[in-house]
Amino acid sequence: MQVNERKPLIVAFCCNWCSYAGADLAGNNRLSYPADVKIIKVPCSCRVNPMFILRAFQRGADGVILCGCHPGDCHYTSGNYYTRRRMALLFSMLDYLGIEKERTRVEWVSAAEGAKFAATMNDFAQTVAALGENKRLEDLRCKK
Amino acid sequence: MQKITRDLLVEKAVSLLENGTVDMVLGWKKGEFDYDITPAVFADADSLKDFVFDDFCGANFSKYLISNTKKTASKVLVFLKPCDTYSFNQLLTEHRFDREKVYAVGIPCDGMVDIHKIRAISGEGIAKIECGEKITVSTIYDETVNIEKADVLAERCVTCKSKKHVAYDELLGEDGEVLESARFDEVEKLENMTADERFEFWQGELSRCIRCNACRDVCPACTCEKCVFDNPASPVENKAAANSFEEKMFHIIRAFHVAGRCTDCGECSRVCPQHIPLHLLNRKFIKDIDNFYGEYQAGEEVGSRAPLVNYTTEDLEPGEAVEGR
Amino acid sequence: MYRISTQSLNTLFEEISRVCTLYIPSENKKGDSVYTRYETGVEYSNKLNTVRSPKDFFFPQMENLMEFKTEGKTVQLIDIREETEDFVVFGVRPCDVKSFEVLDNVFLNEPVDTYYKNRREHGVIISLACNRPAETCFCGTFGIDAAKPEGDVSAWMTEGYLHLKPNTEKGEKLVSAISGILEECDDTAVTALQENINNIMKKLPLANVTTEKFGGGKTEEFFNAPEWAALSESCLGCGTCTFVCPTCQCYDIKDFNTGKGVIRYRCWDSCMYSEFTKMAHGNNRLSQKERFRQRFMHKLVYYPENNNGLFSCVGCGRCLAKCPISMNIVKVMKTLGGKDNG
Amino acid sequence: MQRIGVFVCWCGSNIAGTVDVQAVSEALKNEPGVVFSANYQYMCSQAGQNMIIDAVKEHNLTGIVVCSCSPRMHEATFRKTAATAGLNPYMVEIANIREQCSWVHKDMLTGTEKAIILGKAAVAKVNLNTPLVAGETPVTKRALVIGGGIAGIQTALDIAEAGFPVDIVETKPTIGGKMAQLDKTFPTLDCAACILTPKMVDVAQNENIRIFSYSEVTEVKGFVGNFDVTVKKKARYVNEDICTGCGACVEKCPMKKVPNEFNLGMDNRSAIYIPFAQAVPKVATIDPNHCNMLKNGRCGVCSKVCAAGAIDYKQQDEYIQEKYGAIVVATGFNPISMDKFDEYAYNQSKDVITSLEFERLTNAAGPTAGKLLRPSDLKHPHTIVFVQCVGSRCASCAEKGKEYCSKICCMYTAKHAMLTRDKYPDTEVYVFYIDVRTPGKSFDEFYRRAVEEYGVHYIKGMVGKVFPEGDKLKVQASDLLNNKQLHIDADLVVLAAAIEPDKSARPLATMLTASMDTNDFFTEAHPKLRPVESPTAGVFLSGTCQGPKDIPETVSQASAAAAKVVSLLVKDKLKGNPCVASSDELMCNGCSSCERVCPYGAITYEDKEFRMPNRTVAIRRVAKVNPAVCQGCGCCTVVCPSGAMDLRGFANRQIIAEVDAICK
Repeated sequence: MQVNERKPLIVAFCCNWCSYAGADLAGNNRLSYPADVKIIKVPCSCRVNPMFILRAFQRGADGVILCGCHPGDCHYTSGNYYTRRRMALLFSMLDYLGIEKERTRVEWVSAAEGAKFAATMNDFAQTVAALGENKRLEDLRCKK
Repeated sequence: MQKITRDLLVEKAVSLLENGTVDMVLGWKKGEFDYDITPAVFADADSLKDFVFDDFCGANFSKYLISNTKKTASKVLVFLKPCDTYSFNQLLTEHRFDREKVYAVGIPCDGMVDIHKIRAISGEGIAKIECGEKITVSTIYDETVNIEKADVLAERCVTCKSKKHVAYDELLGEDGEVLESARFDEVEKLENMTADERFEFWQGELSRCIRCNACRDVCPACTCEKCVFDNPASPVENKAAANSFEEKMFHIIRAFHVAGRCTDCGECSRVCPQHIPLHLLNRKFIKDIDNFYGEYQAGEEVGSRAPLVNYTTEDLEPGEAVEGR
Repeated sequence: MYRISTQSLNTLFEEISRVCTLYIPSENKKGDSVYTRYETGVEYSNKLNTVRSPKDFFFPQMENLMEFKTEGKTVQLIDIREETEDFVVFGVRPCDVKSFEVLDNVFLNEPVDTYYKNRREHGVIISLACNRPAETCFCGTFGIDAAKPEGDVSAWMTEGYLHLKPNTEKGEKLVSAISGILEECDDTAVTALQENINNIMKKLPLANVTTEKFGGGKTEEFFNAPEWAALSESCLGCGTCTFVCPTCQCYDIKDFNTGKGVIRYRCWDSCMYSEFTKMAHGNNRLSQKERFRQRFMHKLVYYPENNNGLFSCVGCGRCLAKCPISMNIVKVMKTLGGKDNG
Repeated sequence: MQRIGVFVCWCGSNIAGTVDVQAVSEALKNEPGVVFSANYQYMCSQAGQNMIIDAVKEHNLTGIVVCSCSPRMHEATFRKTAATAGLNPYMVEIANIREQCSWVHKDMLTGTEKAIILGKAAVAKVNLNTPLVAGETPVTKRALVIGGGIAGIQTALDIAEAGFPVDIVETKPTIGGKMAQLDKTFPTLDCAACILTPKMVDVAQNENIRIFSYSEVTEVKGFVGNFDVTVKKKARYVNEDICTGCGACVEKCPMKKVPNEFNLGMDNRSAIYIPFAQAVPKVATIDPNHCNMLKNGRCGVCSKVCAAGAIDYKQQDEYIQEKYGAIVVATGFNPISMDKFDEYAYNQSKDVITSLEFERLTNAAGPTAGKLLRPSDLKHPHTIVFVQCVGSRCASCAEKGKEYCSKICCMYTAKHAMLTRDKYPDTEVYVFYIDVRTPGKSFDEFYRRAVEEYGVHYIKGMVGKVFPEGDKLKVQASDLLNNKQLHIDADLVVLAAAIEPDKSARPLATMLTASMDTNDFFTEAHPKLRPVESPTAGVFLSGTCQGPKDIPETVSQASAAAAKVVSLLVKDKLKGNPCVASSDELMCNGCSSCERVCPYGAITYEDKEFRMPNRTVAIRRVAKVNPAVCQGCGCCTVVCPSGAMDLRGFANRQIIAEVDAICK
């Protein structure tokens, strides 16, 4: 493999009820997106601890995306509203520390939005690829 | 205005001990020098001879109430400066001690001084410090330096947010007002830098961290029975930062865990042996919270709902957060 | 004895750094003095103490020991040590120089800590007498002479000159390597300075703190002393005192799974921490009082008991300056040592 | 250490076509904990499941990883398999290498590489899995049906028939829904009222059924088996228990100029009204917006004429709280508004009507007593143009209409055309269509009869414009098959308006935490295998709230939903979801953050004694999670700074292990 063909690594946390199902629907409809995207299922976007996001970066992820039900549609009524606040603050803090804000994203993807899921992942993968390797939140020990 | 002196506080403490209102006093104890004051528990009038009160009494006693209220069947007397009262309320909101077991005496404060700033002016070898609007420092090298108190105020006092007590059973002297402070200026300055500059700034600051945990251990919001960074079962546990990632990780998580709960008391920056401006991380969250969700001052009211355990359906999206400030 | 004009200090640093890596105390942005790798432009700081002690050079806070890699069901062990090169540390204060002796007793006795030994052998210490001790200094309590620093090369800063006197083979070697810029001199100026320093030392506020009451064999006497409760009352349990201390030598060994292998590393531990020396059965010191007591008993009783009376404190005063609640070994010694102490 | 078995499914060629399944099972063999790894054509088949069972026994497996389709498909299947093999069902993890791998990646190398990583993540998670046992909660043996149309009626009847009490909540004063407004039903042409009203009577007479008409659901709390629902009974100013439905009040009411909703505003009713003769419950309702007595206290006629004394002008809205074990949503549909379709002149001419209005015009109980007359001048129309797909299949005009096919329009238009030609052979009938869709029993035969026997002019093409000129409606249309423009002078234009879910559905979905698609149709738990269940446990779907349907489909789905409800209600206890939060009391501070974010009120606090060093005791406030109430969202775990709160099945350690495995 050529050096400049380095594939970015993207961790996508998807809530079980909407976004994971949206990803399944993208699959059902054979809507492709880069294989760099690896999905971790969580019951709700509100299960995602900022620690998980930092951990992913530490371990070599170049981008982390969180997908949940649209605000108002949370299976658990309010989980994604808390997600929205937590991530707004976390992302703002990462930016404050000089870490590229484009490496983190929250998207609301419903179970019916297979196409949106695929489009979102394509777009995010492209954005992250353009940023290059994650240097500012890396742990060199994990990169050998 | 009634001048708050050491003798006034001791008198108050003695009378409360003697009339049985309290059986324990949290106060500042004299050290080896004029500045190295230790928070201490005084159990009787006799022990109060070592009680001091001056411009070095910065320590926030709120956190000590968690353990000390458990030790008494009566009440603990605590002296609270305005900023301490916010921490006091926040701890009550989180059910960390029994309000019934505390007798809180509010005392006005016109700012504490920073020995590090004094030493930078006087040099090493401080023999004596006389406090007042003008501070006189004499050294063992027979030098005397006069310093304006304003020049050596502790950083958190320079940007004091409130002279108002939000909790007390009894107030000595007069209460002040919530102030329009410039406490977010530094944060704004950083926000206005480029991402590269910010990265370099924080990389530089955080690289000095020696993970002594003083910031965490002094923090009145950090009252976990077991901190995630100490718990071997936790995936982030560590005793030292291996690299800049772990430095950032620690400080992001530390600040995040107190986001919406931090009263901006400034103890973290005060105790940092490496002078890392940790309050600028906490203040960033406070500023964002104010901007995103409406002004919120942790500890202003007991029982208020912290921004991270609250929401509205109209909150801004995380993608807008960086631009939204 | 040799000397060089203080105006040529940078020439000296340039010269040494030509021979090997040199670290000198230099002020950071916050006005604190820290050991900094010398390169042109780095300014020497005459501050008394660095924030972190020079023990970092031999016993760093974090050190990778080895690496394991797994391939299928086999484990491969990799020594990841890099060859240490010679280095010089300039401006080590007499107290800090003494701290190396405390550390050596721990790391160089059997079983020898080869990681430490390796660095120790490659390090050359240029010590520096203290012209202006601080109020927090109490090295005299432990028999350290601030006017007569030990180390591979001793140095004094007199009016206009830096005086150098090699003490060891390593020191001789270094001095001869840079002798081109040094001039030989007598010790008149240094003797005068020493006298001056000795006079100051007597006037220091902590000059009368003594170790008389402490030392090996005192466990019974102090272990159950009632004073520990009040002394440790407001201790936050942070590690500041242990991490700025030049003699604290406790560490923990941990594994870090990188996903591609395991890095075994050691890092400083602190007896103030709740997880310190936690074992399979649990923790043997459950309260902060016990942990606090451990620290001072170790410094004042256990260590001297095992090391011919050498105390594990050198009176540098860092903990006095840095403790968030201003509790420290001097207050402990004065409280436990009776009224006469100090 | 676990002993994990990995089973890679080919899913025929669905997975094996893009993923080298052999390579995946080989690669995963070396993962920590894995002692067995194999692949097979169809893991979900009996043979595949047996393979798992055999491997568990032979290799003493403690954990299972299945690399297959989405866990939403077969996680339950493989959990059962594990249970059969004697393992705890929660020792199974699925690596989704079909929907999220083989189906979205085309290249074998890429697919295989990703499948291995997903497999590794699942293995890493199973290594930390612990056996979980679901708690049990009692089931309230009562069902709630929201909506009293044919779907709600059928569901309620079937549940009641099985012996369980059912409540129907209907916003209108009567049950019956849209079907009550229809004239005849396709393809059999039997009269809608004749088949519906007996069912309405059955409902009224069934002892197990309560009807809350003129009511709405305002709050839903709780969870499957234990819903707490608040129903608002709007004040109808008539005591339902006393009113005999005699109609004297309706007759005497002086306010007779209220547009009649039941006839879609094509005639008027009085301020006190009974929507139609066969209404159930047959009681009067006062329309507070038009009643003079309620508006300004001047009238009171109805009260005077009511022999039973049922009128109560002081009646207030009443809130009823009830517990239910299951909830069925049957909120139905409405035709979309024609306001945005100016090209058809709906708002300009009374003679442009919707198909539902056409139903009322041909209905014997309708405004014209069943005579087909033009609304404008009550003349008999000689030329009628039916326009299909008005607002349906409207991909390019999403702001006006709907992208989907409304499904029922082809058939009812054929019905309308046929009935018109049957009753009025002198009338020319044109139907403009994009396609005619007639999949259904006897549907195509029905349509062919309309064309071949009744001489309806079916023209493929859309109507471009309708505009009134004189007493005619000028219709401009294209005939795509003959490639020409048509100009028709019509007397009546009938628009087959698209149908959309009732507006009440969206807020209801929020209350029920049931998900909806972008068109506001409720989402089913699985589009094929669980079509009448919503993804929210205990919430079922009946009728058009889930998607466009005709009557037979609606009724079959209604009965299916009822069957699902019954199979839930017959259980005395429900096994809960064991993936719930739990708090480590040794670490808990009792700070209350978790309690504040819990949407279910599942967290409470207690003061607990702890043994401390030196034989002392400390009392600390600690959190306790009620596992029956917790639904396992995990929100509390993140606000807990000490990490005392964790989620079983999705523990911090497990998720981090997955992150690590993916980022290796």
